[in-house]
Amino acid sequence: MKKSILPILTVLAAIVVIWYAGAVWLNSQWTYDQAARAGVEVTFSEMVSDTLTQARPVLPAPHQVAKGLWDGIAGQKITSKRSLVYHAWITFSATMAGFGLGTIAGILLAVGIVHSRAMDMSVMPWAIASQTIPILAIAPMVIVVLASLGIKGMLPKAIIAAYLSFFPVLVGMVKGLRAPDAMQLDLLRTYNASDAQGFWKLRLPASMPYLFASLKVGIAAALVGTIVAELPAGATQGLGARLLSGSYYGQTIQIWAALFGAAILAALLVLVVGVVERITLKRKGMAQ
Amino acid sequence: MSAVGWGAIAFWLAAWGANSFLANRYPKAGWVKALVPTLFGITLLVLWQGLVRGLNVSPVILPAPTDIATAIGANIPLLWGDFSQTILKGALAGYLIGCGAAIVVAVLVDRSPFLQRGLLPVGNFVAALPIVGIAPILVMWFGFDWQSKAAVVVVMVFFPVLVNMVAGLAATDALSRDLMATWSASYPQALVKLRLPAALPFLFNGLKIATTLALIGAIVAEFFGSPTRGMGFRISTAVGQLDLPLVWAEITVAALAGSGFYGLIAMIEKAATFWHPSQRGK
Amino acid sequence: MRSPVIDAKDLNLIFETNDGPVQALKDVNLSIERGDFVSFIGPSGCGKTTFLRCIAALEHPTSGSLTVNGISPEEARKARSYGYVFQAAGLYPWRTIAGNVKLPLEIMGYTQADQEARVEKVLSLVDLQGFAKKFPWQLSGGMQQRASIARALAFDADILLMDEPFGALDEIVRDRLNEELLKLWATTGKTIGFVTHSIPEAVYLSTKIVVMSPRPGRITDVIESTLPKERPLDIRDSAEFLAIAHRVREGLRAGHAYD
Amino acid sequence: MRSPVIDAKDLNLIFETNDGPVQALKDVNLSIERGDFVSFIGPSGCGKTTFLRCIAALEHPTSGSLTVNGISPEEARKARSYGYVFQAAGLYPWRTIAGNVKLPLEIMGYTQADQEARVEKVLSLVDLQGFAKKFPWQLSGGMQQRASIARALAFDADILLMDEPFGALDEIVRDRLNEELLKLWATTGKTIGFVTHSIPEAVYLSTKIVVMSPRPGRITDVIESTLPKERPLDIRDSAEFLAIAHRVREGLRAGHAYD
Amino acid sequence: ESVKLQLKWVTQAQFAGYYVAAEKGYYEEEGLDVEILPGGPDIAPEQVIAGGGADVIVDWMPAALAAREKGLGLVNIAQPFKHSGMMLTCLAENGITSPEDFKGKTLGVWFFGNEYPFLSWMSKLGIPTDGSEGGVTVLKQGFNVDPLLQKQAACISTMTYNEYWQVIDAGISADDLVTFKYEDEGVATLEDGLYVMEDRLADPAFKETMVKFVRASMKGWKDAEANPDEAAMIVLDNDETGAQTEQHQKRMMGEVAKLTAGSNGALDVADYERTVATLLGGGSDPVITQEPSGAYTLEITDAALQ
Ligand SMILES: Nc1ncnc2c1ncn2[C@@H]1O[C@H](COP(=O)(O)OP(=O)(O)OP(=O)(O)O)[C@@H](O)[C@H]1O
Ligand SMILES: Nc1ncnc2c1ncn2[C@@H]1O[C@H](COP(=O)(O)OP(=O)(O)OP(=O)(O)O)[C@@H](O)[C@H]1O
Ligand SMILES: Cc1ncc(C[n+]2csc(CCO)c2C)c(N)n1
Ligand SMILES: [Mg+2]
Ligand SMILES: [Mg+2]
Repeated sequence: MKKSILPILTVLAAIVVIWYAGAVWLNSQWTYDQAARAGVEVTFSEMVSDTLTQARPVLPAPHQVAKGLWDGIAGQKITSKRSLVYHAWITFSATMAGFGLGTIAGILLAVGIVHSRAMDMSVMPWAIASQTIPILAIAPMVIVVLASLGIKGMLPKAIIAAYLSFFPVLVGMVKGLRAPDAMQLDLLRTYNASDAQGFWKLRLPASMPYLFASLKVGIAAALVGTIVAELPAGATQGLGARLLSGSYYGQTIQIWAALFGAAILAALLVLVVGVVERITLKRKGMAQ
Repeated sequence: MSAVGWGAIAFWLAAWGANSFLANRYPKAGWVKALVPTLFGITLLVLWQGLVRGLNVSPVILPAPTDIATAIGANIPLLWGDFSQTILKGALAGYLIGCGAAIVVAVLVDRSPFLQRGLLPVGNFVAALPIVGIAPILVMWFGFDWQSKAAVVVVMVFFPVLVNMVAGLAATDALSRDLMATWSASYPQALVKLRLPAALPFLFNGLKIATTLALIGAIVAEFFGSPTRGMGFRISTAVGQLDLPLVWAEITVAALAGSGFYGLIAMIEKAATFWHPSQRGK
Repeated sequence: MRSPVIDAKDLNLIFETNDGPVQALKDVNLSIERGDFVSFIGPSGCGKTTFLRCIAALEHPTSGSLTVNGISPEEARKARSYGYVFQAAGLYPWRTIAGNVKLPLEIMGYTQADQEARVEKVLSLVDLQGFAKKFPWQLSGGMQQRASIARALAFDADILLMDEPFGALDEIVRDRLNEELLKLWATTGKTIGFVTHSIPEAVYLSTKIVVMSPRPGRITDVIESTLPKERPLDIRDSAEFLAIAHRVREGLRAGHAYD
Repeated sequence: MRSPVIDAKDLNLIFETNDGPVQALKDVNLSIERGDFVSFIGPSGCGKTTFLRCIAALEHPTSGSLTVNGISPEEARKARSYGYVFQAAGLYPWRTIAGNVKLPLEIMGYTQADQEARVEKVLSLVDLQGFAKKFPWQLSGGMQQRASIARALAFDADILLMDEPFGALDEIVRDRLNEELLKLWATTGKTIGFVTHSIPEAVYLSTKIVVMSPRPGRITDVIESTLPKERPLDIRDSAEFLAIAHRVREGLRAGHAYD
Repeated sequence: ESVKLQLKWVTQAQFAGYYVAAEKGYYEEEGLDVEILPGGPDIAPEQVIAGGGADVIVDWMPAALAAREKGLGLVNIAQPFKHSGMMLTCLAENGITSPEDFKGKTLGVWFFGNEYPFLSWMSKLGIPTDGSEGGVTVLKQGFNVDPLLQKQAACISTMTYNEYWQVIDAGISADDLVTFKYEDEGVATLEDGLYVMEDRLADPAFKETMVKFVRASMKGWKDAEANPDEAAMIVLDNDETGAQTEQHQKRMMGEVAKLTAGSNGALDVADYERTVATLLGGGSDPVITQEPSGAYTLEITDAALQ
């Protein structure tokens, strides 16, 4: 852990430098346009300082985003509607519910596909097709339909999150469950192990590396799904709604703050999966 | 439960039974491999049609498959124009750039422990920025046309491919690595001769997931600003006009294109990783 | 006459490869009685493993008939008749050594206490007492092989199929395990199919020695041993022993094209 | 006196495991001269593989010093001094047999024509001519092992390290490959480290036999062979041969706790 | 009695009347339990009501009439907005002074059912929008005014009460802008009205509920008009995203009040007919192809306002 700090800081520093340069570059046009409209000349240093303090920059400077984040996180009570923590919590709970649903669905389908030839042949192409349906297009319809059935609140969001997250889990698990080599499978056949035993004792443990790679993608996908679902869910609470209203009012800094809030959340979630992975693999003796 | 419901369940069970029978009876035959998913699909469509008609679902909520088919037939040139705008330009360009970048970054990251520790967490973080937040920004930066859609796709496919590729590069067994060490293979040699081949099964995992993500990304990005063509544009406009058959016609095109794209990658995978137990077993 | 446990008639097996077909078994006829200890010996690639795999229903002959206890190998497998030691150890990397040995016991539903007791017994049989909690990759090659032997001995299978089980062991351990195996065979009356490359080992252990030759894989000689059932280690210096060994060596030599 | 190629002084290696430390090598002292053929023999788990791995810089001793050609094993490895045959075949599944054998040649930058020629030569040396285009999983265990031997012989390494290379081969092939190996050694003057469980094999091949014993792994005897460099197969019936073999067997027996 | 009201857009002062009515208990006085569902960029209120997710929706008349032609029986029961707030806002520096100058320029347009007034206007002007010679290039405008600020479009769609002020807030003075109000161009169409499903109006109980609902809503609107700052604060309290600012909502309320000012809630049939004429006059590709019938009823407002 300690060894990672220096590299991370280095990379971060590099990013911040590039970011500032980008902010100056992207925001300068507005500065010059405004000066032209006002009929004044700006010097280079005036231009730089202006680009880093605009109210609605094309690319907000790092310190502006940091301030936006800080205001959103620490600037208010976490129960306030203006608190990013509050919105992140709403998004997080739907994400976890969706991730849980999606993971279970993905694993169950993968198990079915690996064990039943009929499922392998028929489900996989349609699972793929299902993912090519643009979710943002049908999310509002899903929400409308579910709302008319009286399902509201977290569940519709979770369902959409699950819809996005089950697929990476499915693909990874199908691969993983098929990863045991011929000899490992033959061994079980000599024992006449049942399919269930083959699953628990061989296929599942052998699929662990694939599963975790997929879970990392899956949990990020669940978060995206939740945020997508928050857009049309009546745009009320959650980071998605926050992003949307930021966009709607052209508050670039607020968008970026919400965006970073979401990314921090995603990074934390992926990190947690990584920790679980390390613990599991270690316990299973697979991390050498 | 209504008669429609029971009918639907009975139909489903019958169709599934027929499929199981075919799949188990003729596991190897080529025609079964095509027939079974088709039958399954037809089953879904018939159920859909039956339920929509039987339960009198409003066409502005969910149109019946026959309505969708009619809409497809009536709008071929429109659908083709949208397809080439969104998929041939936006999605494909983004996919190639995004996957390429992810593979290169995975290799770089794998090469340097420093970058691995520094870039991977930060990379994870950046790549985890939700698409709906990035799309408006990228539209602002790259303009309304397909370039901004490609940029969204790049951002979307990058993370899954990166994660899988990094896992794949780490997936060699100790004995294989020791062999390389005894020959004192240079890093690029070990990479090309051992780690890349060993990473392929994982990489293809990522590439397959990325195909569907690329499509979603390109379509969804059009919701945030676009010229007046493209599948995402058409979908959002048609929803606003309550022209749901057209919406589903676009979705059908997307699903067909996505399945075809996925199938293509799966075929390449089969050829490239024939030696992996998951491919040999079948 | 007793009915044979394993009965192969005109067995043929052909592998289709990218590079044309390979005839792994050609017209194999063999019958093995209950309680036989049959060794298979032959140059590498002559089909020993393939034949063992056919018996265990892991491979399906292209033609010919094969019965085990009068039923098909498939059915015999379902009845859990086999203990199989593969040529490579094939331990599951995510299980400890004890966990690996316990695996078949869990699958066959032995009680918890029985599992523990058996694991302990077989691990000490192969001299791996102290290594129960290690993972496979923490063991030397020979230790892994012994663990895989222990795994096959842990449960009570009628038919024990062993593919070069002692290949990676030194003479002393090998002698000891040979004795242990004979003891086990004598007390349990199991039928044993045993692949080895060591002529003395084959002669010392077997009631029947099957000599095979490659390309295509076929049986060239079947030698019924005339040695008594009771076999001290020094029987290996007897004239009878040497005579059998000589015959095996000749058969083996004949199978080598380049001699 | 010539300076030693491999020189180990007070070598210790301890593996840390989930289950406490394991002393794999304890106070190992050994020096090997250029052109020596050194066999390592000992019960399984005594550290033979570990010692070979230390020489090849695949494992790092916990304490003590080890030099190869006067430089560190690491540097020697960088100089491509080693040909290593591992205990398991370790063929890459995505390459054909020919492709596997060619791999080190590609890495070391041999010309295309040279590669082809060498692959063909070593494949016929191990009698796998017809199998060049097969994939590893289509070969029998012994054939895989031979392919891995071919791979290590394909290029010109000063030091050949072989970990039970002939374990899965029958007597006849083994004899032939023993002869081939001696021929190769005589003509090239390579230094060879060779792990085997066969006492006759060790005596027949070696100029020096190292007997090891386990827990902790240490060297219990180093026997300098008095046999001439020229060794026909029937030298194995000579009194001198049997005397050396007897000494090795005694050393081995002493290393077994349960004897 | 519970009523679900689906808004056309997110919580903002554009819908202040309903929030005020809810907050001040006007609905409660009528014995109604009203749930206000905020909308968003992908919520089609017509779809929500068709799916039974709402009892009454706020919608623009062009979209409602188009839906009606598609077979979804929407009926206008009240029209709190008298005037249209939509306009096209251009940067003066692009040299646009009259609609004649649009040709060859790029214009930002809102789609998702909001494009009808624009399309009618263009076809009235005879300017093609399909990218052909002598026409305009149309962009599907996203959420905000960036295309104008980034100079990706010469003109963009704005509402008098909202986006226009965002352009001003961004730092562009009103003098640098040229605006074209749809109302001034003679192509105004009716905006935020209340719509319900035709079949449900057959039920007298539902009618009764709607009468109460419209009455309370209009009370809310008139209250909001009279106390704009207070209304803005009520909207702010109801914004669950926490993103709205007080300054922006107060100003929006001021502008919205100008649009609602002339209406007591009852639909002015002349306005309706003007809207229909505009939509029918859409040249080769009109928004609606035939005179709608039964698309509004005055019964509810008549009962509510006596
Ligand atoms: N990676 C490892 N982690 C922990 N312990 C190990 C590891 N590798 C080897 N050992 C232990 O070190 C000891 C020596 O192992 P080594 O592989 O050198 O034995 P060996 O002499 O080659 O035996 P064999 O003849 O069975 O191959 C054994 O007790 C083994 O358990
Ligand atoms: N899966 C397979 N596909 C194709 N050919 C195969 C396959 N398995 C075995 N063979 C071929 O069948 C022949 C017999 O192989 P088998 O493994 O039975 O030999 P073996 O007698 O066990 O040899 P060894 O002593 O080396 O283990 C060999 O030529 C081998 O190449
Ligand atoms: C996708 C999209 N559609 C519409 C608007 C603009 N808008 C905001 S409020 C309003 C009136 C509806 O009540 C309109 C048309 C937008 N910004 N983005
Ligand atoms: Mg074999
Ligand atoms: Mg070893």
